[in-house]
Amino acid sequence: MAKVTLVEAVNMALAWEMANDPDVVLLGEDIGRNGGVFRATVGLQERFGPLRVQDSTLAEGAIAGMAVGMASQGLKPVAEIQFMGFLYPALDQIGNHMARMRNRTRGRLTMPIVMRMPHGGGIHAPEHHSESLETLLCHHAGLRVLCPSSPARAYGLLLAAIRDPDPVMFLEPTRLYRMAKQEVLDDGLALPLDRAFRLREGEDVTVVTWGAMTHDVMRAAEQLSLEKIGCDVIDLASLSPIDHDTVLDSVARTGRLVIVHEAARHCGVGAEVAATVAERGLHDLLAPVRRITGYDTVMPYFKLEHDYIPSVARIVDGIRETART
Amino acid sequence: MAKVTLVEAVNMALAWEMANDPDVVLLGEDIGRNGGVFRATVGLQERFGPLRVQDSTLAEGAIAGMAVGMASQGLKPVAEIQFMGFLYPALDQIGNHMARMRNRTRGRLTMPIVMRMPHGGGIHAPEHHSESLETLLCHHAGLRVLCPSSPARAYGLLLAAIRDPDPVMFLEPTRLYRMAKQEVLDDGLALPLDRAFRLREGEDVTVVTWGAMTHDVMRAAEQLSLEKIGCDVIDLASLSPIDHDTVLDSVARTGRLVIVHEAARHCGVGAEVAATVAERGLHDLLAPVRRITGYDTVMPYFKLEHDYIPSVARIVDGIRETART
Amino acid sequence: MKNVADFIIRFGQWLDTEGKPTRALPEFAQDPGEVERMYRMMTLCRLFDAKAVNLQRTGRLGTYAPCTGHEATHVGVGAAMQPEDVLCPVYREYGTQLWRGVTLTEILVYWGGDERGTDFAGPRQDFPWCVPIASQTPIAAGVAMAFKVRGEPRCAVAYIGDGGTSEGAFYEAMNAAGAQKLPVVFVVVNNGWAISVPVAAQTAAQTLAQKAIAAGIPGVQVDGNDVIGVRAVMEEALVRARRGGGPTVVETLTYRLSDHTTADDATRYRPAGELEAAWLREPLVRTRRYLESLGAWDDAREQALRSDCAAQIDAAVQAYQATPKDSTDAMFDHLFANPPEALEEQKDTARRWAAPRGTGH
Amino acid sequence: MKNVADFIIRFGQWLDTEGKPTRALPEFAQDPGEVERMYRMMTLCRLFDAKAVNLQRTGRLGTYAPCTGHEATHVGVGAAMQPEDVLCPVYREYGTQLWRGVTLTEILVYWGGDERGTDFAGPRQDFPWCVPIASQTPIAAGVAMAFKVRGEPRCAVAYIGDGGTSEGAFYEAMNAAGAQKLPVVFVVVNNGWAISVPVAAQTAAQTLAQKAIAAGIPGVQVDGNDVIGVRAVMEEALVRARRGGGPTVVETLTYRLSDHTTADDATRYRPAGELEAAWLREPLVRTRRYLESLGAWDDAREQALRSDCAAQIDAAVQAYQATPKDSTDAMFDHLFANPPEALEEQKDTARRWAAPRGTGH
Ligand SMILES: Cc1ncc(C[n+]2csc(CCOP(=O)(O)OP(=O)(O)O)c2C)c(N)n1
Ligand SMILES: Cc1ncc(C[n+]2csc(CCOP(=O)(O)OP(=O)(O)O)c2C)c(N)n1
Ligand SMILES: [Mg+2]
Ligand SMILES: [Mg+2]
Repeated sequence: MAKVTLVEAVNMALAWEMANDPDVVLLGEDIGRNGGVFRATVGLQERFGPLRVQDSTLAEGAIAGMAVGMASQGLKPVAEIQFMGFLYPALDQIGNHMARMRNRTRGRLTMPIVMRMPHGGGIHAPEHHSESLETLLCHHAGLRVLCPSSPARAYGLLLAAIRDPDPVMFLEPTRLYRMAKQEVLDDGLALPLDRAFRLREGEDVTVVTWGAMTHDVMRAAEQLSLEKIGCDVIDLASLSPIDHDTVLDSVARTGRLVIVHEAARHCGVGAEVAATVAERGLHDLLAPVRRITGYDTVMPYFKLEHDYIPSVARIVDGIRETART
Repeated sequence: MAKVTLVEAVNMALAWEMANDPDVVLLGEDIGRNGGVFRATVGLQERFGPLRVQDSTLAEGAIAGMAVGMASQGLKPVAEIQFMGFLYPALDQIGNHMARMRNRTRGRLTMPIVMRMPHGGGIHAPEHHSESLETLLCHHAGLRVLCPSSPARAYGLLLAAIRDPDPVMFLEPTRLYRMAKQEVLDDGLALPLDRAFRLREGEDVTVVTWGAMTHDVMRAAEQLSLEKIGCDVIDLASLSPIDHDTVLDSVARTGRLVIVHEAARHCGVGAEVAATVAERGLHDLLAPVRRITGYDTVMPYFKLEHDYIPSVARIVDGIRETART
Repeated sequence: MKNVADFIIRFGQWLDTEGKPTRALPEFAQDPGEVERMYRMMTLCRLFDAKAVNLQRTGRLGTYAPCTGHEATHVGVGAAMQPEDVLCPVYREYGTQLWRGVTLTEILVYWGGDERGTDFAGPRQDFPWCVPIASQTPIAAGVAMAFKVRGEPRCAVAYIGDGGTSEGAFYEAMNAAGAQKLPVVFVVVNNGWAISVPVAAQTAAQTLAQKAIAAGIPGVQVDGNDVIGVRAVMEEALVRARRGGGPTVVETLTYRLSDHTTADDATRYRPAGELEAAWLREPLVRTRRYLESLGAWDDAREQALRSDCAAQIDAAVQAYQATPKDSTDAMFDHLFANPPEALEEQKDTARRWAAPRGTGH
Repeated sequence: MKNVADFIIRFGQWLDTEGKPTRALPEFAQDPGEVERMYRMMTLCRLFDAKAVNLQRTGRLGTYAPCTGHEATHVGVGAAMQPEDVLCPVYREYGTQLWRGVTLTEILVYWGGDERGTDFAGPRQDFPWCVPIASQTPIAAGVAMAFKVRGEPRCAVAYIGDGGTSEGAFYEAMNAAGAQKLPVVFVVVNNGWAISVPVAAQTAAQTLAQKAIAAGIPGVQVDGNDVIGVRAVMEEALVRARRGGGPTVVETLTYRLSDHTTADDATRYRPAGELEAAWLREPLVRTRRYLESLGAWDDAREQALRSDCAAQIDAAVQAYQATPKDSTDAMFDHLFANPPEALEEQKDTARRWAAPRGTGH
């Protein structure tokens, strides 16, 4: 069993599925010869040829639109958007067609598409390269939105995403691409969709997070355990739909909820988690809900990005405050 | 004082501001000779000429991008997007430039822009003509998002939006365009930004809503008053930022919160309202928060649209349930 | 300075406004039966259009986009396509759709506000009407890419209007299709107007066919009221595409003889006389004249055709009006193959609060 | 079929790779002082580029987009513009920016990850670097529209790369500018590559200048390594635009002699020999040769210029490195003229949890 990084796990999953399903076709900017700007598709064009690993023209709208057309013919396009800040030109196709085609044709034309894209900041990248725009996708009914936080989850969820007969937005945390290696069995086994992962058990506070923040939350939980504050850490992983039951179960035990995400606070996905607990788990709450998030300002260019992204210290403090309320 | 519809109030506000500020320039599809598909700009090209009321090419991306360029030169563009479902091609300019330019140039280039667009369904329109996508805009720091629910508020808020030195997204509920007339004084007086409006006082349940749903909520409140259930109805009007204090004040009195909106539930703006109350007003809550919203499905084509849009009956029932919990 | 590239845009017409051939006609046009088939379909479109507008005016249909004036373009394109090709229409190309097997009833069900109208019994892989302007064009390129990946000799055909050519999506589609040599034809229906905006305000380009030059692909103009010409030009483009020769832009010059939709009032913006002048070039008369010149048409057949069309249309209207409103569940049932659990609860809520049946329009 | 429109794309070169005039030179090129000014700026760009790449490699700068190879294009464009024109750059056109008054320090501060680098002391109305490809082009059209509305004889100039021409935004901008006859020039810098994608994979168009034809506006190609040619062609386009003649597309043929950015490794994808061949056409040598032929340049002046540039660059690097990290407040203070109240609370939180100063890169 190989120890791999998250980006290598993505590559493994793509290779597995391409080898086993001739309908899987990759498209995107610089994904062929260059193997993608993060190297997620490295080696795949050599192995599967330029028709199955296509260097697209520089046009995200065309990439998404062509994915719609290809999917309608039964192919399973896996498209890469180079950075999430460049998702905008693809949103018309995603919102107006991909998310709706099955519904509006009453099941006649279906959209087995995966849109992969890097998510979040913290890698000292240029402007517009560090965005967390999951809300924009999550608000669209008809899409699934995933965000893995480890190589193994990236592998298993990407397989699940490609195999799912409906469109899945697959957000890959840039900060984790090469952060840590993990043993991942290349066995072609998918993880279940629509499920959160409980990463750590604790009795005092439920902490819900996803993506790169998962690692900061786990470090915070580690520190807090020294103070005898037990964190029940949930990696949401599926941002649409959300596995609310797992969150509610946990809150029923802990009575306290902290949500941590990198995206801006206003209308962030954290609001949906908080709102659902206020509806369905209110009487379990012993303390106010707390969101620890990016601010309602523009993700700063990299000199200030760590002033924006919630730090471990800020998370520790927030959880501690909630635990003590 | 004239009795006018909401769309006439929009026209009045545009005319007032154009007459008083030569920097105000309108642009959009079919807004000139045709006066806009909803007649919001009728008569304005005749009065102010084709350079100040510009029929744009059919390209929302260019409309938004040109607004950015014009604003950087000190003009005050007021752009119309013909229906909210056609906003997508403009989102790159809105998200990546309009919302950020002041910040990323440290105040050097500013964006005094208004983007007007019809919002919501209920008028038996074709597909993609009935969308409620306010979340997509609200999640972007750097924008203000307004949604008036009466002719007078449309007039006063549109003036405020045009005069504001930063970009404002102005959502006009299609269902209200011609629904009811109201006396509106054409006095050039703007309403304050960032403020909610309390439309009805009541002791039992706080009901937060905006746009066209405001009228259904008011009818529901009327019905419930016969059952001696008092609704404190708040028209949010400003969806970003949200006037949370007004909501929290009300919840502090009623102990109960119902949120009603037409947009899909998942990551709708209602989640932000609920989340904030779960954070800052939790101990005031005597009953679980309730959201009565559009479903997490695609806004149906018009035969089923009233199965989707919350009905007065559904709102009455929801509020009653919350009042009795 | 050195010339490094030059380009010519050509215009073709086969039948003039009187139905007289202006050049040698292609083989299919010499077969009266084939021309008759096209004429019959054009007539059906014209009569159906009037009925649909009437249904809307009398509150029995939603906003409707008429096709009157476009019949030669729509039928010519339909007749040139093969059944296994895939159509990506905009919203008014009924002639092509009917030719390919979409039914009048489906069209009415759709504009009656019901997604079931898009579940075509006939051309199962054709796309439904596409309201977000130009977005059908990259989709067509994608369909063509699937054909290329699978090595199938099929084509995608995307429609777009003159106004639609201003959207970047159209250009992206042409450019990607050119770069990847995809089997797709873009049919630009230049009917003079995009709602209230005339072509001259939409672009400085003197033809819309020349938009193709930006993508390095062939572009050609044809008289869009000449069904023979449209079919001839389309057949050539489709044959080339099927043989791996890549995409083409075909601009058909026609005129919107109606309002934009039933929600529009073209008298607000169209210059006096333009509509009347356009009626003199409309497509049905010249096709009929040509058929007559072949000795294949007369008043009696015209009468018979009209009553035949009327019967078809009446039957479709009846089937449409007999279609019960869809169930509330429908908006949930077709969203996902494997719906997330949470949607079940919302479906229950929706059932409980469904608007009383019998309402809706 | 009838020809209804024809188009020619022309290519111009004034100085060949040896610095020999290939045609009569414009007036400005006969003034050695003027040519020297351009050559000095090109040299500054070249030397600055090396320094910036070095700063990045040694961890003192963020990802940087080099300009080596593009100096003639960038300086030629800058020299053709008037100060009151407005530039909408992409991310590597330092030559134009420096000519217009942006400072080396501002460039470094920007790529050092700090928005303050965009608050140009010099050209106050120029746009900052634009990362979302092609999105600067509709903005430039909007700037030009403002000039038109106000009747000012000014121009907007937008850059775009060969890859960028595939984005619909570029086409929308050209088309809108053409339809509305706006004073804007689109400079397409064809440097052969868009990261790893060569032009031939980006479009089937044989030139990028012909993209203009789709918008009905003039398009012209020029040797982008010939600073005289670039300036001459740009001056013509700008004069026409200022006189109300509308937009132009100018394609400059050059080559990216560097990696795409410091985060890229071009050896992965560029065919062997291409880079070496391109170095034989690079822009500095020919300009120097031409200056020498005018008797206006020699090794001593070259040495003096180089040490002068080095001094400027060193001073800029020092100023950059002496720039303290911005305050945490900055991300709140510039978002709105009238910030919503709620933001104050977040600002306090941000202050409390700011990363320790001295970190950040
Ligand atoms: C993206 C988008 N923007 C705006 C509209 C509104 N709209 C509907 S049809 C139309 C004009 C289309 O004109 P054209 O492309 O010439 O087609 P025609 O109606 O003449 O067939 C407009 C602006 C839309 N449907 N989609
Ligand atoms: C909308 C968008 N998509 C993708 C990218 C990522 N990206 C940055 S530069 C680049 C290639 C640009 O090539 P070209 O336009 O030729 O400009 P050059 O870098 O050669 O100057 C790409 C794909 C981006 N910045 N913006
Ligand atoms: Mg048209
Ligand atoms: Mg390039």
